Amino acid sequence: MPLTIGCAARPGKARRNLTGSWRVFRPVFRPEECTKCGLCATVCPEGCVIETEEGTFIPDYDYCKGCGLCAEECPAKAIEMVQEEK
Amino acid sequence: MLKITEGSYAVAEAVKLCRPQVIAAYPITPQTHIVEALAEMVANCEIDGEYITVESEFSALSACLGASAAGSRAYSATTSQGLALMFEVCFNMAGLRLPMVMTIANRALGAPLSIWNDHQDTISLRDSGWFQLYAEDNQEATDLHFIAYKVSEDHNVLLPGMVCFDGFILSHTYEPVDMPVQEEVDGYLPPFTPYHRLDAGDPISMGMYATPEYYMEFRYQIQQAMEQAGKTLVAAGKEFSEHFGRDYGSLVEGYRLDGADTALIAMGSVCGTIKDAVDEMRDAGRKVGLLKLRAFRPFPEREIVAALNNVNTVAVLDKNISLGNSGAAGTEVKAALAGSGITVLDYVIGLGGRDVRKRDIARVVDLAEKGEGDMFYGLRTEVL
Amino acid sequence: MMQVEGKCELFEAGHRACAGCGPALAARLILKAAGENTIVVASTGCMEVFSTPYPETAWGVPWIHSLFENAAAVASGIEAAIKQQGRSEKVICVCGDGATFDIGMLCISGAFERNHDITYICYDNEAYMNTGIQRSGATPLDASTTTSPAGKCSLGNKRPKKDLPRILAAHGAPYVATASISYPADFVKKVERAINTPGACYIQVHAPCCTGWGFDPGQTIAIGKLAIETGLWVNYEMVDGVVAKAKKVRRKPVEEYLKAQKRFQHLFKPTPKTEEIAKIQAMADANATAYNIDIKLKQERQ
Amino acid sequence: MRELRIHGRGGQGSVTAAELIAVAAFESGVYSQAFPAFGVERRGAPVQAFVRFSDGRVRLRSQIYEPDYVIVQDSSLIRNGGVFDGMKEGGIAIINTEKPPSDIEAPAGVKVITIDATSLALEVLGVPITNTTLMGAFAAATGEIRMDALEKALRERFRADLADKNVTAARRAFEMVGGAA
Repeated sequence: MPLTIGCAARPGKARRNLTGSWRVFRPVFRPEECTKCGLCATVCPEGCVIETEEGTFIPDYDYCKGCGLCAEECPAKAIEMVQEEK
Repeated sequence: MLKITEGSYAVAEAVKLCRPQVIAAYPITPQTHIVEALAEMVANCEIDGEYITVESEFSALSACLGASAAGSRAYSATTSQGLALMFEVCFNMAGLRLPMVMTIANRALGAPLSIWNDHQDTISLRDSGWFQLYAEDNQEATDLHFIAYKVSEDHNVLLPGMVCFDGFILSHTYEPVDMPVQEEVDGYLPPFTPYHRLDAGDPISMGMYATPEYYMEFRYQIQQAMEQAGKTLVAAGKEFSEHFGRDYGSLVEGYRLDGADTALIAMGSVCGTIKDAVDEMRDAGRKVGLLKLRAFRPFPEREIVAALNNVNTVAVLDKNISLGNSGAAGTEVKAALAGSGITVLDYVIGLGGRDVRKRDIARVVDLAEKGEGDMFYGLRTEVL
Repeated sequence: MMQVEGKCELFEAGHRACAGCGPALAARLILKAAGENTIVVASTGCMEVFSTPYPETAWGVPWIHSLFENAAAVASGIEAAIKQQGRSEKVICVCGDGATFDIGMLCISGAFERNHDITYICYDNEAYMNTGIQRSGATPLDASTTTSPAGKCSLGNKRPKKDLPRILAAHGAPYVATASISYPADFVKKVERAINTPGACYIQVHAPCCTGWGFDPGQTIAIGKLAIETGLWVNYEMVDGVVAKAKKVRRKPVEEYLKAQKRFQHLFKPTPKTEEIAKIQAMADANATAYNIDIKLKQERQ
Repeated sequence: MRELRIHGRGGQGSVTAAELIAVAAFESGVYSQAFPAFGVERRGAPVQAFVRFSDGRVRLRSQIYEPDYVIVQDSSLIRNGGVFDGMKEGGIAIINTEKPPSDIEAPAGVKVITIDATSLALEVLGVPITNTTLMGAFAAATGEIRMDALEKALRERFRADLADKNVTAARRAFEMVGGAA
């Protein structure tokens, strides 16, 4: 692809970079315990926690870096961090 | 219409005719008359634009950068220390490929402090990616603004440009200038159409960082744009002559070079003095001519080689010194003429406002013909 | 509860911030508040680097980065241009504390004095994180950084944080606020208020940096909360130079905040620096008095 | 090409005089060029300004060392020396003084014209600002600028009431010197 003049770019290209590969711990969401408060989505620095049709939440593992903020902040303790590989 | 006016006011009038939308400038001697005149024009609604009274030259150029990125025609003017303070923004703006025009009322750089003319300020920014045009008189200073905007905003160029005219020597001189009217300028210079701009309707990220995988290619792109600027300057200069009758269709201008054995090379207002000196020397039977460099960036290497193919000796007058080497134009002309058999000698002259007279030009020619050069000309040895 | 828009983030996933990055969360929240009709001007810094390696921009709105220290001046030019063109976009600077407190002060002072219609948001992670955690004018007293290291003769950073909100309020800024990423709804509300207030407005958002401060990435929100709960960071608003509202807390001792971060460990190990900790406690107490943040129990009032 | 050098003191309007003479010369049908000796001089310090007159565009940019004409705004400047430096044979020096030309020690071949511009300026303008008066004297003594062109230049520069006074001062000087010349 030819370079853009002036080192400019249109939106959407960051998503090529799948930061899920950075993850060592994976958040496991337990929808049955979810109170649908949405705090997990709000505090996610990646913006990769997605609301489901049921109103509960799932992480987008393509981008989730496994920081654990969602698990830490979940008032219902419905998210658990588990090691990716043992 | 031919009218007599101060150089600074002529430039301000030319800028007004270019319909700038955002002006950001900080006062500095000898540029002040330009920005004062523009502020007055904005205050009287003669310019339909914003005048930002910034707190430094650094912010002046930064604000112009923002305005250009948002799609407005931007303008600033400065000199010397002010230009030095803009250093970082100059490189950045060229790299972002944002067009604008800035007038430089050329002045020496301190220390020692000097408010007087030489070209050290703009020469020190020759590598910044701005094209640089140097005016011989206030007519040329006026006209080059119309041409500079046209070239800067051309989508094949997209580089900012400096119109350089000598501080005090031109900026504070009253002389007749043929000032075009608005309709004529509008017929030559179309409104600014940005290549891309900051616009919520069509978002874009500007000024990203480039890893080693990309950086060189971006710099190569700028180099190509600068080469294109040379071609576009010629085309825009020719088109200018069709509109206004004054010809700027070359990056250089030869004066009485036919049959010349010795050619002087110079930039800016000293070229006027040189022309008078050349006439006197020609009258005395000496085969001398002048090659004026109107553009220093892009460097008109091909034009120089073509114009000088019949001379034996070239004397380059540099109102600057690349400390540790020699004058900038001298170095580059030597490189351009390498292998031609032409002797090229460099003379650092007129620094910090030292007056250059016709007799100085004649002495330089004497020295060049004796093969003496690569020196500071006119040093007061009694104080050394 | 804030609206959740997982699928149409204006600050997109794929950026290269550290896991648990406070500033990345700040960027997301800023764009949530500001929306699409926004132009962002960035300074050089951590956020710029993690969000815009060519060509992978994370920004869904028009975004420009020029230099480290000139965002406020670039924004001045953009604001003038869009005003001249009759456009409606809001111009927001998003810059780190180094770019704001230190190298960019000249441009910021000029822009605020001229009162351009811009909102300047400083994401304050209290040091130069992009270059490897060097101190800035926003680094708190006694924080150990790579240029203010704790050592045999040093307790870390020698001076308290510069009071930039008051400096900018003194410029005549119509709206100045401090916020924290740990209170997202409050931050979002303040951003909305600032961008809808004509003139130059300033928000300083506390954005903990797990890498630079030395805590576990999952603790970013908790650390930010502790800063507020100890009184070392106060969330307040200033309208036309007058403090209008400050968040009240039941204060905890400053040790709870300091102990949780590696940058303050030298205050506790090998031996507790009681006197020094008392100085920091006194700063929190002074904040509590100045901003009247203490929630008083009924018995105490009697 | 003819060249004029104006000697004055900071605050006496030497630069304005050069500009207005250049404007008047241009209005009189010649190419002209005016510029100050660029400096940082403050009020009271000796200053110089220059004008060139030519049938074609003026290209020369150096300062003026061999003038055809000299205007001395204040005869006290003579004792500092230099006001007559380089003057051409047959040159004209216009000096503001009460003294007659015979009292001025000028180089041989230089025609000296004296005028008490200070008294005239005080009488007409009410202030001892002599530059417009000396412009009138210059017009009469040299013929480089026409009086009507000078009047036009003065009216473009000054607002109405001030313009009237300055035109009167210039015209009175023009007549005095014209009568003497």
